[in-house]
Amino acid sequence: MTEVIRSDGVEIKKKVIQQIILRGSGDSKFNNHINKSLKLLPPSDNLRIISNDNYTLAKMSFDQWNLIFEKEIENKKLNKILADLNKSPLILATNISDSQVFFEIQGKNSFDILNKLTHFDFREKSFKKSTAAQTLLARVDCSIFNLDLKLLLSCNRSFADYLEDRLIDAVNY
Amino acid sequence: MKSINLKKNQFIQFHQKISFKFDGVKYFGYKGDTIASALLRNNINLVGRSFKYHRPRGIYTCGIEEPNALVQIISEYSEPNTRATIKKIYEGMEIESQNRWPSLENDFGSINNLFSPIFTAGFYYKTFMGPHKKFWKNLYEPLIRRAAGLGKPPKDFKGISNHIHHNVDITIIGGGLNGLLAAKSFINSNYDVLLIDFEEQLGGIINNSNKLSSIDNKEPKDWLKETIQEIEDSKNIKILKNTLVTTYNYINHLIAIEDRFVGSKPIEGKVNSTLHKIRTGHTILCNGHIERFLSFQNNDLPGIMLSSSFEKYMCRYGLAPSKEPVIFSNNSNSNSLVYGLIKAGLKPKAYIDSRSGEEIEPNLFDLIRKNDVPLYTNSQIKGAFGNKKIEKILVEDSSGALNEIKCDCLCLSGGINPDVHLFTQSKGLLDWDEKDLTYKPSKPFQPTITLGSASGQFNFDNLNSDINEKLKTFKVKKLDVKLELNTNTKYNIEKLWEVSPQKKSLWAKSFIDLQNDVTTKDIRQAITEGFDRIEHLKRYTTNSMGTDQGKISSINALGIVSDLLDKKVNEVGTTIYRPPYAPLSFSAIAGRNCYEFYDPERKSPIHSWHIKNGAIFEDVGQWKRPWYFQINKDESMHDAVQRESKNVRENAGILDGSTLGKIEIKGEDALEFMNLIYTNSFTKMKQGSARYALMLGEDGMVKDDGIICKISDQHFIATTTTGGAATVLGCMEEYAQTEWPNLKVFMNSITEQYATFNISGPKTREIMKKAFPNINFSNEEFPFMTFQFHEFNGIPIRILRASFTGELGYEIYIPSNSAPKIWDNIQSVGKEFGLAPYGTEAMHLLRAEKGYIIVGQDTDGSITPIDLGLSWMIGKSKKDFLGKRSLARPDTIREDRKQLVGIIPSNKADKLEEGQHIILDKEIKSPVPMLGHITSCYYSSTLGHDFALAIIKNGRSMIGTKAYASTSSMGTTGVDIVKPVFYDENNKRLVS
Amino acid sequence: MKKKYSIFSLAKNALSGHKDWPKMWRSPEPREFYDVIIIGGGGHGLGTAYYLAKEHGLKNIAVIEKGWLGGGNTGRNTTIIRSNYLWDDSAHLYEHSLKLWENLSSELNYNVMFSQRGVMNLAHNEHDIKEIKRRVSANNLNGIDSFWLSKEEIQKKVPIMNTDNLRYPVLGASYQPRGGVARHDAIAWGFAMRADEMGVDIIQNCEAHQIRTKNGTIEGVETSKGFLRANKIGVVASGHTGVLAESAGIRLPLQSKPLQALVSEPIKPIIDTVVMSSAVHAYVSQSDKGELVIGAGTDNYNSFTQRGGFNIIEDTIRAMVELYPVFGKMKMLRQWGGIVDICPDASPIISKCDIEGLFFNCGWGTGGFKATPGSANVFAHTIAKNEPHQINSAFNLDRFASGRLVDEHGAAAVAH
Amino acid sequence: MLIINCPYCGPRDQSEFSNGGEAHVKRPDGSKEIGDREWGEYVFIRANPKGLFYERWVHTHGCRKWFNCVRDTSTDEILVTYKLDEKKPNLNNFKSVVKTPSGEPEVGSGNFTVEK
Repeated sequence: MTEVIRSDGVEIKKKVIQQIILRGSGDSKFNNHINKSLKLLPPSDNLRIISNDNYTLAKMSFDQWNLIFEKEIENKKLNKILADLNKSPLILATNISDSQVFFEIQGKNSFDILNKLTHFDFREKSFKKSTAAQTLLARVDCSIFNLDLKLLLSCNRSFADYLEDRLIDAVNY
Repeated sequence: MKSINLKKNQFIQFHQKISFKFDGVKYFGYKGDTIASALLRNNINLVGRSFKYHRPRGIYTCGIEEPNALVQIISEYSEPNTRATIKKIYEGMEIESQNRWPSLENDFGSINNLFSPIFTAGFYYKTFMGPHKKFWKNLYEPLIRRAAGLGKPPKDFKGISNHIHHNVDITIIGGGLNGLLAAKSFINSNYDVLLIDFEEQLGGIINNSNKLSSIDNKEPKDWLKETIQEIEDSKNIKILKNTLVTTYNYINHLIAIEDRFVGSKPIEGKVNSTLHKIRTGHTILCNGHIERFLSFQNNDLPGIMLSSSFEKYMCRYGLAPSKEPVIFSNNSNSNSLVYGLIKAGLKPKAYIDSRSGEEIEPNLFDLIRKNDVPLYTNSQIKGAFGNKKIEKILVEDSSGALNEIKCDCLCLSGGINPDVHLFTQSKGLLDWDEKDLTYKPSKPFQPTITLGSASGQFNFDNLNSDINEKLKTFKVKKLDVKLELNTNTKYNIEKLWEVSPQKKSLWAKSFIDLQNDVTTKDIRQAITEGFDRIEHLKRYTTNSMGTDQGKISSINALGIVSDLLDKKVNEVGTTIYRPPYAPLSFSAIAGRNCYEFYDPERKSPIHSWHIKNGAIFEDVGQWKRPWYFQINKDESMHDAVQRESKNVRENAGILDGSTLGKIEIKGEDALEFMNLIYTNSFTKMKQGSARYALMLGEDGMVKDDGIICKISDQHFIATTTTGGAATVLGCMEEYAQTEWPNLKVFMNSITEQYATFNISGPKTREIMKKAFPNINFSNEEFPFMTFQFHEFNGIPIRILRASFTGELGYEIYIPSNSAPKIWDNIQSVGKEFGLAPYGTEAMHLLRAEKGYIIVGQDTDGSITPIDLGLSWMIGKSKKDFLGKRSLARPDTIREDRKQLVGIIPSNKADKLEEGQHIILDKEIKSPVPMLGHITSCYYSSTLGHDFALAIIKNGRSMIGTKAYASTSSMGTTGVDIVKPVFYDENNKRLVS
Repeated sequence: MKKKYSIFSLAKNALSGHKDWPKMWRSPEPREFYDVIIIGGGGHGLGTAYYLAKEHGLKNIAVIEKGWLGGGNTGRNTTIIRSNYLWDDSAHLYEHSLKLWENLSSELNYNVMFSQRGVMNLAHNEHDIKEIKRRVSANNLNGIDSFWLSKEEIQKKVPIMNTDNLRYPVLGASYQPRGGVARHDAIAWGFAMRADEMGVDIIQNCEAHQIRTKNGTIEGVETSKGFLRANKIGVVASGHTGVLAESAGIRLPLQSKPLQALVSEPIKPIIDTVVMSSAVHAYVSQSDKGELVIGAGTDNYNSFTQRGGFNIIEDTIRAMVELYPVFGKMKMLRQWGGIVDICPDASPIISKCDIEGLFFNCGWGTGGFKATPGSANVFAHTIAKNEPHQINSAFNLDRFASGRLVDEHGAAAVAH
Repeated sequence: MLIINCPYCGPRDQSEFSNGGEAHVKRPDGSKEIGDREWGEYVFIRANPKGLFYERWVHTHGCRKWFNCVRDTSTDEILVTYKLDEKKPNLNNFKSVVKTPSGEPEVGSGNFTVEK
């Protein structure tokens, strides 16, 4: 966790968060299997987030879920969860922990800053708490997770430096 | 022009003097003044020279519709074409007039006025053709270009502007009376509202005119203050001031620009303008109206201005440009100016009205009678005269007699037009109103509401009912505001577009477009020549094509044309109103998305190592890839590339291949899907093996290539070219979802999950054994084109034995976060074996020696696998794959298609050039038939001479013959056509 | 009576207050039958009628236009003229057009203001360099003037260009000295005037609704001014050609997309050549009135609204302010869109079809204006002779079945 | 900039989407015999109507899913978006704004400003 910038009403930190992509049909058999191994029933409607104290599971589209480990676990344990999920032919799990960089954004001015970089509508009525979205931020593909106290923003690692500079620039200007 | 200050004004700080320079001379204005109001205070009205005839021009309006007063702001990077009527002054400001040489007073260009009878509409289409076409390029055009253009080019400027996106339910454009009333009804409702006004203070006509005497029995100023406070306190309404909405795009998408330094010099390093990009559910247009002028002889003389502008200078800027202006009008709108003058203790020199006596409003009649102002009804001004400023006017009164009136200022009013620019940008339709003689909004196409004078309501009597009716759908509280007017008049206008000059003269000019010097005579000439459609007329005469886009005159032109053609104005139509509403700064459009942020620089996981070790980078799409490595500052690219490639042939080299695309294909039907996408057949492929594969477009042409690793029939990993990564993934997803939805298959991009290090060279095996001691790299255990999963210090890695250089090689796939450690380890282990990094240029050289193609360089979208000699990669038994059917089309099975061959210079010492063509003629006498072109060519230290790959007609059958290669100096070089492989033809080194 | 335009005719008419200039073209009501009807009153359509009358002696011709002459793409483009195309077929076609441009003003005795100030295509990466060097070599061997310019040579011709501290630095450029810009309205009005003089009926506000055929041969066209019978019909209506072809049962491989452009406020001369940059897809020249004429990219969806998204303008301008720092303090005066009809191989269709007497000239994408006289010339030949001219033989309709395409994607310098 | 209602993510700005041209075009089964002309028409020819147009979009910078859409190309008005596996919506409940056979609409083309 490194600090990117702290200014009035906004604080941005950069984190490496482990993440697994789950692909499958999303029918009840699929959901139950995940529930069995993660003790977490996947959300049913699109872009919803369900989390317990060690995982956060977001349904990004009708055949893709992102499993996010906010609390870091050792790789061995992660690989075990991965193998366990892949046991069932219904679930296709892939570890993408190294491919993305996460930014954690907090503070009352967070949305004013992000409005300088994206057209996305952050108003409460179109981006409720515990929902996710994939959109463009400063022309970079990003996933945004609207968690209760904070906002998690992730992008591919090769764009991370550029996005970090743009976030800092949006706070300064 | 003798102006007078009106100190009782809330907007101008008369106690705060400001000095500024205009054309080198120092003047004083006050805080809150625009350049125009400050110049008028100093009795300066000559501010510029017109575009074509270089006639003297003065300040004509008090707003954004200004056609004449465009100045250059020297103190701001000499920004050209700035409206003096908008730009506020600040201490030490330096301003220059435009389009005149040597000076404003005496401009050499005014000689054009002398020749003006010849320079009428479209004269340049009929001349400048003789005596020879060289004259146009070397004489006429340079002359025209130097005379044309208004301002001088600005200085280089790297500005800071930012973009702010808004998502709102309601956007109210215009903070005048109607805008404020609309905003009031939304206070604390559950609508997100944005109120935008172009001025520094909200209020519109409340501040700018004398029309209103009281609102809800309060002084307009007090009501305004209260209302603004109420709106500012409301949680759901945001106000943007100094912000002009320039563009109204489809599906309610607005662009507006905010000036962040109004009345002060922009500070370096601070944001000087903001572009607001607004997505709104509904738009409420209450941006008011614009007064239009009238055409008569010399209606362009400095000292002539619009009557509502004169009134705005009095109310808004506390300044009467003249103590006793003459007023000429054909409508009731200029009544409030008379009222304003008298209230300020002044009075008009004369009031001339084209309407008959009975039509004059009674209270205006009394006001004029009581203050014994000379009144001329049923009268018209035949002309204005004076040297560089108005000195007298010639009035033809009701009896037809001509009266000469001396005056220093003439206020005109030809009627008012609703400001329909934004409404038509929203693709709404207009309709001509025969009574009010103007175009009014009629049929909207988007959720657009127009209120007040912007909707063509020029009277105040049904203000409440109009707003309540139009806001009904929002179920907000009803309005019931009580208004009292100073000149309680119903809007009344009589048709008058033009007054013909007193005496016929070739030089008499009555202007219809002030900025582009278009006269009413030009319009008549255009119609006689057949340009009677309004769009033709505009382009032939350049009417309303200036920076003001004819805001105060384009309707007049329609009136004149409809009279000339004897057609209703609706049949004449209008030209299309194009965005932006007013010129929009390039820097604001660019925002922060330029200079260092123009495009991301995508970096591989070991980018910092490359920088520290002398890498020179090349742009490949958005990626930065090491092109070559310099061992010292003055090693040339050629030497570096020869060193790197030689080292791979003799010892071992390592390349960072992380930028290549990597796609994981998983699912029950993965095998069937892969067989459909790629040309190869993967059915009989063993698990743990890899195969080089081609992907075609449906037209049968090569689109991308890569290595396919088969983990199982349900799990493949495909690599793609760097440039092709996004398109290959996109294509796979498209076909999986739209053509073969029944196949259970999923694709994930894992490009950034793994770094990829390609190590190759004779000593690779020793290096790998030392770097990864627990892995058996023997040929038997680890054959060519197979891959294995291993764990190294707890990190899951995958090693694939493949090579693009033709040497023994391995591709190591490592989770990106752990890549730097393993890279450093391999570097240190490999040192003793002469391991060195190499870049893309050396890779291109080495693969070309082996005859391996690079998609996008050796192919250009018109090359099939057969042309490349890769027909062995086509799964003959497969029933279908992308592009299969196209491979059997007449033009694709032609024998003499262009095919891949090798080229070497007949004389080994000769050079070859990339992009040159292969021809059969020794001497080039163009046009020369070409067989094809050199796609890749390099000097090879292994071969000791230049060599190249080329795509030429009938290539394979020409192997063994001679031809010529063209050179960039139009010479030729003798070449031999050979097989496209120059090194280890039977791949001994690959498989040992 | 042949109209004569010169400084002397201007002076003579000035004395009488310019009242007795002759009408540029009559606006007759359509006759019942014509030998040839041209559908589309743009530069290509009017030029075709001109050459049919002048070079093939046909007299009974009509040009029908649904709006006003030159109101389509002729009046909306960025007026760039060049012939440095890659493939031989395209190079010969555009060179044929450039040669006609070079003495069009004197042939029409109407100044089309063709200013041969050179056209530059910038290279911003290694891939661009390879592609441009190949095109320059092909141009030279096809007899077309084309040179490779180093960065220093570019700097000399365009002093306002910042070549180095850019995200994608300028590495060099191709340059065609004979290329340049012209006044787009003038070529439409010039062709219309001279065609009218030779008896061609030019009928505006006459919209073609339905092409009528009888067992495989052309009969005529239903229009808003009634049914007009004809032996031959040439459809040259850009985006609408596909719609009309459909009415005759012919499917054309056209896709109509918005292409946007803009002009800046007029300033004194700052750039004397045309600079095109396909990597950041933005191209610029300065009109004689002093406005910078800037072309942007196409939107990626089909539309006939002659409008596009603001993001396209943003992408072009943010490249421009970096490439030319002097643009930082300049302002956009006006922004508009045209409809470019694009073929899959980004090359035009100038061809007969299965229906006897029905001919199509369309698919010009972003290359229409520069081809105006050349396209009109060879299309007139194709219609008169019922056989394509050698120059346009490759641009036939059945190349899409045989697969013998002329793939000019790179050359159009606009990413579409 | 259009607003496109992605069936999975809801209404989003057009910059998140890529266009896929005409919808409901079935790829001929490669294994069966098909003439050159017919195959050439599948590869190169797509409808290009001025008026109501069945087209495909993909939410490239979002959920990356393809979906169909009915849009009036003479005004850019999007009438409805629907999933790939849903039935082709019948259009008679959409009032056609087309006035002239060449598809010029009453209002919304932006090509003229005064009612004809």
